[in-house]
Amino acid sequence: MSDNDRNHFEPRIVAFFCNWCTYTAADLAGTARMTYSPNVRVIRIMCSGRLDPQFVLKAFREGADGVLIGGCHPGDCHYQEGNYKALRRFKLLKRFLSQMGIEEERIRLEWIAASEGDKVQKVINQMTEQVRKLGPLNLEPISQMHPPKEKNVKAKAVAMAKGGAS
Amino acid sequence: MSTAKTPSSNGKPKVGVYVCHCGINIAGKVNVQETVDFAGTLPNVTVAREYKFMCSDPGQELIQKDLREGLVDRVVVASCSPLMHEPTFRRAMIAADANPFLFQMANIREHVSWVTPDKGAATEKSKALIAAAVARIVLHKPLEKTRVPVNSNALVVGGGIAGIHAALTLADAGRKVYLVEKEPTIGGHMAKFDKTFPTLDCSACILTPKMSAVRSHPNITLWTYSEVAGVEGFVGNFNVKVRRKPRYVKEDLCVGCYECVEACVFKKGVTKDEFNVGLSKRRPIYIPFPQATPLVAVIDPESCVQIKRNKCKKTCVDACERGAIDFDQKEEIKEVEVGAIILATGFKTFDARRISRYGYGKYPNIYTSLEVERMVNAAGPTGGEVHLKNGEKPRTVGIVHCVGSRDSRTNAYCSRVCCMYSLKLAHLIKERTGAEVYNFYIDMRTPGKGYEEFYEKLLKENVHFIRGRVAEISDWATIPEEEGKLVIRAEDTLVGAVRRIPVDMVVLSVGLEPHDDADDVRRKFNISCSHEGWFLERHPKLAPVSTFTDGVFLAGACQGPKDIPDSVAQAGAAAAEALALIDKGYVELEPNTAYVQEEFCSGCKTCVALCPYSAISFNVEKNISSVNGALCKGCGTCVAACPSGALQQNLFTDEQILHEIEGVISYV
Amino acid sequence: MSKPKVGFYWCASCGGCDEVVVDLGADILKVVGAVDIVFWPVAMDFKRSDVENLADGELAVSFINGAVRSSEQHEMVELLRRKSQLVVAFGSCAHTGGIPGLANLFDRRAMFEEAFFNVPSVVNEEKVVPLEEYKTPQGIVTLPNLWNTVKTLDQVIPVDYYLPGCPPPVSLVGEMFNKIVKGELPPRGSILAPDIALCDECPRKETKPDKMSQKEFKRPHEIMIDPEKCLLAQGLLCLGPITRKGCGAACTRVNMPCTGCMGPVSNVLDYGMKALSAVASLADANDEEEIEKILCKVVDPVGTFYRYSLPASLLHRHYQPVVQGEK
Amino acid sequence: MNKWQGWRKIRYESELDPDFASEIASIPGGDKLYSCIQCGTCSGMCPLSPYMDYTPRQIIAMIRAGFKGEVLSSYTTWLCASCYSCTVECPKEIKLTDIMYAAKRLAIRGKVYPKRFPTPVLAGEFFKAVEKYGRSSESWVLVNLFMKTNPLKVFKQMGLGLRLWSQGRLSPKREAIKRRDELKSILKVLEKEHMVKDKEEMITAGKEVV
Amino acid sequence: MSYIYYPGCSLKSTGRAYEESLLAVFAALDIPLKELEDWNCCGATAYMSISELKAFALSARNFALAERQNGEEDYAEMVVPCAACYLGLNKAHRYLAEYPELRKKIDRALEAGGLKYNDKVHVRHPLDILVNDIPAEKITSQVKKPLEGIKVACYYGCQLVRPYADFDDSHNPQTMDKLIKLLGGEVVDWPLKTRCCGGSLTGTVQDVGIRLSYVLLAEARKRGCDIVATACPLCQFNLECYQKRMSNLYGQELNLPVLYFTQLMGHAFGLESRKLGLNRVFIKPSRVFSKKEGGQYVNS
Repeated sequence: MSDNDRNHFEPRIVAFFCNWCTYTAADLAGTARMTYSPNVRVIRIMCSGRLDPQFVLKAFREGADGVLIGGCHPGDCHYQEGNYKALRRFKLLKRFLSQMGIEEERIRLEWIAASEGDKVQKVINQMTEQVRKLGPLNLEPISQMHPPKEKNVKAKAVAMAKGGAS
Repeated sequence: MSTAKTPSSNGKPKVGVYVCHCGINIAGKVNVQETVDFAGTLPNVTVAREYKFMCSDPGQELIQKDLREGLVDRVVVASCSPLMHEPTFRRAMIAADANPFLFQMANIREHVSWVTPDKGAATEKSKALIAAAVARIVLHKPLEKTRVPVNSNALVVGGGIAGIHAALTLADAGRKVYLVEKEPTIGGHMAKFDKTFPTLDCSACILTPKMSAVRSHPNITLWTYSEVAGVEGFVGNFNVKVRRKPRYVKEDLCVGCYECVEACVFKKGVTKDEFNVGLSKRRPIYIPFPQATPLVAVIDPESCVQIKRNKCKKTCVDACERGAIDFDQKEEIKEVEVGAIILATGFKTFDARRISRYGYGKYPNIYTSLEVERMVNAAGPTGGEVHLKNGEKPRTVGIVHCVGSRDSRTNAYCSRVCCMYSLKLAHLIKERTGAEVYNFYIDMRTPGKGYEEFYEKLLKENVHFIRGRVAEISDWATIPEEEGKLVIRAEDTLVGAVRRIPVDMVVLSVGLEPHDDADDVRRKFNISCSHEGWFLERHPKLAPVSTFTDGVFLAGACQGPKDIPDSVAQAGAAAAEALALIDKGYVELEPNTAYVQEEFCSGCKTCVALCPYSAISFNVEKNISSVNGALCKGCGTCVAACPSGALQQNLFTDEQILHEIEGVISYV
Repeated sequence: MSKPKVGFYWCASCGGCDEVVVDLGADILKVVGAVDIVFWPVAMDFKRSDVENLADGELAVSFINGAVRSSEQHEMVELLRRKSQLVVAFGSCAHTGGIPGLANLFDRRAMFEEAFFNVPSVVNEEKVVPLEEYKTPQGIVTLPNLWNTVKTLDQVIPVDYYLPGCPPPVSLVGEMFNKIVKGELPPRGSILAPDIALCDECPRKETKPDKMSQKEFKRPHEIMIDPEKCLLAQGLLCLGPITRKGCGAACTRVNMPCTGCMGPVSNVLDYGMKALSAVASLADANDEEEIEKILCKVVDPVGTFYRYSLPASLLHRHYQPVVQGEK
Repeated sequence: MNKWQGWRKIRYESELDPDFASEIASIPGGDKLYSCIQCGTCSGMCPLSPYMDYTPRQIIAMIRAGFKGEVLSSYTTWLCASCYSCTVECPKEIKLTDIMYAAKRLAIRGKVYPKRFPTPVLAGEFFKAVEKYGRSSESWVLVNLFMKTNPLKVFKQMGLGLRLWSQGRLSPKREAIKRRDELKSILKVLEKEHMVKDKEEMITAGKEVV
Repeated sequence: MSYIYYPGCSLKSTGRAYEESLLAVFAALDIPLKELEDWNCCGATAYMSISELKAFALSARNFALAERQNGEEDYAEMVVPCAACYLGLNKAHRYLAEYPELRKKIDRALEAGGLKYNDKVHVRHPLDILVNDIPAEKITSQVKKPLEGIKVACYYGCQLVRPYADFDDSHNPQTMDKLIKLLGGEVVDWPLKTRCCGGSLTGTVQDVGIRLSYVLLAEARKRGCDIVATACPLCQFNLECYQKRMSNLYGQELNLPVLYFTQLMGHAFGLESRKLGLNRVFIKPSRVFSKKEGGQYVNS
């Protein structure tokens, strides 16, 4: 999959789908055996409002060529307004990315209801083709990070212990 | 074959990966062996196995054995969607004395094998999803579900046959039921029918006893002429506001004696009678029909002179000896607590005006099936007589099937009941008038007990069946025999020729559609709709009466077109599901709630206003935010916003998701 | 016993970090009393050979400020790393790239063009640009190579401690010296500042309303700033909630919104993204157009959210696709 | 047609063309063809179906079953007046009119259309005129049509023609556009391309994909 | 707003009266029309039977020319009176937007001719414009001789409202009815508004084609119509020019004037009949007009 040759470029797209609408719609697409391109890998979150913009950059940094975010249609959020909050962050994120020179087709927010299996298929196919046209996202590697992992280990350990207890 | 390593004992996580074949559902596309071998190479994985059906008992035992023997302490199952089997495997974890949240699913069926044409690509994608699950599960922590008690009352919305049946079932089981109906009476569409197919038993005879049972049941609170105004809370603990529209007649005083109706200053009907679908007119004060439940008069504010212009002799008030009429009645909001909700809001019929080539609304003798239902009803506007606008009996009648159905421009689906009710109407019309009856159909659909036999009966009654969808209905006569008639043009597809059939009367068998306000209703109850606008069930086969919102169930045609037997069966099922929920006494909430890591919270308050459930409050003493776990529903919006990462969400911590991202990309 | 030897060095920076050492005031005497400063090009006349002549590890601590963006700086920090037991990334630039790091929005060619041709005050008719090597009759003159990308110190050499801030607050500097002298340093890799956001010590914290959401963001010149009230609640883009405390709320005390020089707290992976997420979350609108309207007041997202940390961000720099086969 | 003529009313699978349906379906939106439920709305709406040898519905069924010879040589397609009533009313949104065009074009390319039938001739004359001049001159198209199909008719139509001429509604003048070269170069690009693909083109197109 | 006028081949020959009356009426209403420079055939029915691709290319060239002529304006509003051209162009407009494969080919072809199409064209029928763009008062204010008492059969024909037009119902359209009512005429309920007149079959397969036209007229007669209003040059031609042949074939004297709706408008506006091409019709409407107007109308 690391073959980045222009002619045989297979884009890697990370998708964040909300549990109630888009993830369910993707399940429906499966149940209905709607085939689509295999380039998108879905990470389930409970609500598109959980999407932290850090995740998007993390995905790009790890080698994703595109990021797709799926949430419920406006007014349909299982958590009332989470999708609107996703939209707020997405709007600003998109502007930020274009300022950083990253093509706007590499990130996409779609409202897909639980019944719209066909839309999952359509959006994934479209996005795969769009990103394929753009070619791979070759970020400049961050040469070294020193010290690599030791940093703040202790603080994080504390944080995790706390979280588990609640 | 499986790769099992010796259990490590240095305190590092021991992850077991179990890949399911799901028969050939997965194995037909994904190279299971290759994914298992791959999983075995991932960090922290101590066991990687495969099995034909992981969700089966032996499959679960495979996991449980590894857990008990200490080979693994956390589990990844690569199989179907977590929405399908996550509860199954979590139960298996519990049975093996493991914490159910040290578990993660990789969805390689719905998201991979069923949607990926290429085998190689499917295998690679499966590996990526497994790698992601393994990467995140290392960070999973044991969690506990919280238990919340369930209110034992139930709410049923809609008083048609489905709602009535569900309410009675729950009430008979000893539960308190609130039945809310937006019309002035319960009964729904069924109350309008004359006979029911295929048995031809009288609709009123079987329905009215159930209606009065509702009225008299000590456990049922019936609110007609009312609508649900808002729903708050969650499974087991809903808080529902019901808006009771003023009927200007005191329900507890009125005995339904009709004196007020007779006394109304209008001696004749002035407004289209809703119950007779516009075939007759009613007065401003009225009782929908003699068996209306509750048998209480209602005043229509749109046509009552007193209410509209405040000047009327108010003869109705004088006529009512019990003093039940009250022009000062105001809208009332009732608030109730319930544990479960059943939606049985039904359907509306297709508006035949939308198909202009059928001439409904233009030519006088074209009726919809519901209008004919009223016409053939002995209690209806014509006393059961079928006649034309000029009072004559029709000698030829054409029944047009699939009006608005099976057409991608209107409703693409089959409305499921029209074939059968068309047969019923054909029979009744022939019985009442002796007319020649022509049925124009695309396909005859009679799958039901006694249905095909009914079709055969009609064939023997010499009703004509023409296989062809009607192209056009007009008064365009081309030969003398057609003069003054309605001409139906259709291809007789079995003959292969176009036919023109002159008739006196046309019945349009209109399809079923979701109510206009279905979208508002579903928003209120936070459930989904299918493309067509029907309420969406949780699973078409395995959870046909549940919705994606726990505690909200579906009954009858609001979920999709249904005939009476199916509606009643589904209503019973919904009532049983609601009872199962209520009788358990408590619900367990997913522990995916947000929590504050206090030492990192600077008290910036970014999160407080973001929570739609007011679960976050500001602790003035500590000067930091705190989350009320009982109110938190686990969306994680606050977590995404928290500027110092002090807020985290169980099962979806930043770390876990970041690891998942690494996993999904870095391996393979 | 001889006093431990320490060195100071500056890379791409403004000199403010060196200045802050002097700002210790009388306390500097204690420092000088406790250690031997053997290298400090800004303050005293040392030569590179002075460092080269030290034994490996002979320096107890090197305090390096500034981002790394040239071959010379690279050589120097590697040299200091070799000679030092501990390296402290001193100040925002060394820590997260700092203001010089904003150069990562451009590439080297664009910067040269700007600096040597386009700036209005420059008169350069012959289009002279500095070359790395130039032959003169006297011999070859060389200049260090300027990198296309600015890097943080830890992207170049291993770093033991970080002292954030632009410049680091005097109090934290003093505290650090104390800890070094007493040998009470926390685990390696630590950031030598409290791990909690600025709001915690901001004097305006009490004035925060419960609902922090905003219908409109404002820029400081657009309003009369209330000197008491939470700046964010006034609609100003104060990054206090995202930024590590330790400065004593120096800016917000004087009516200036925090711009984030102290960097993120340890739970945050990418400062700018977290800032972006928090700020966008405050936009009080659900309608797409209205959201746009509110957020358009964030005029320069990169400059706002990554003023001090672009090189440390996950994207690292403005995107320049690395084209395959074009070497 | 009353006399029994011994027609064989059976079709063997080997006589049929299984690819015919996909040829027709290669037009834009053509895949709707497969959704036909044989309801007959098209035939019922069609003002010309009484005159057709197969009703439009039957044509669809025959296309799907592979009755290529029968469809391409039938009069049905050439009787289609393109009134689009079938297309508008089809509940499955099948573009029947487009399918009729597709069949016509395949018939012309395969030279299996009813030769002396006037509609294909008219189409051909019209096509030639536009190809050459960019516009059609109704008088010339009609004259050529009658000359080619039934020269006697020219005289039959003469009276009408003269009346029209006297009212200025018909003129022997050739209508033409100014930039004929521009049009020619546009059309030339499409010379070898067709919207409905025949079997060989389908195979080559398939090869491109693989 | 100004409109670009696409006449099509018929409006320059058999349908000249349509063009004349259309221009006269639009001028009276002060709506500027500019003829599309160097327009070509739209690629209609007969052409499509041979090569659909080229037919689309023909339409596309017209679009590209319209855009060029329109200059910087947002959308070129292209007025197409001929029903066949209207359908052909509208179909091309729709298909070029919907089918990228097709679009690619057409773009390539246009490029060879040095042209480019940017989707900045709206295809409009005069009926659409008169009813939806022009306020009703503007039309009524022009009416000098209302069509009082004249029973009109509004004949839209098939291709005008099907299947790509969205300004009216495809089975029971209303725009022309509205217009005739504004002119004071009486609209007769007539179920054959959109039934095909036979199109070019009247010329090719005459026994079928002429019968199709005949049933329309026979029904109009039966319903007491005085006059048939059309919006298509071919319909007008078929319904009018073959009436004599119909009388011979079916033994019924029809003698029913068939006018373009624009001619009726022009007449009601009191425009000179020569300007409306009323001199070019076989069956003179003067009988109908003069009857209703007490003989005031002077036949030209």
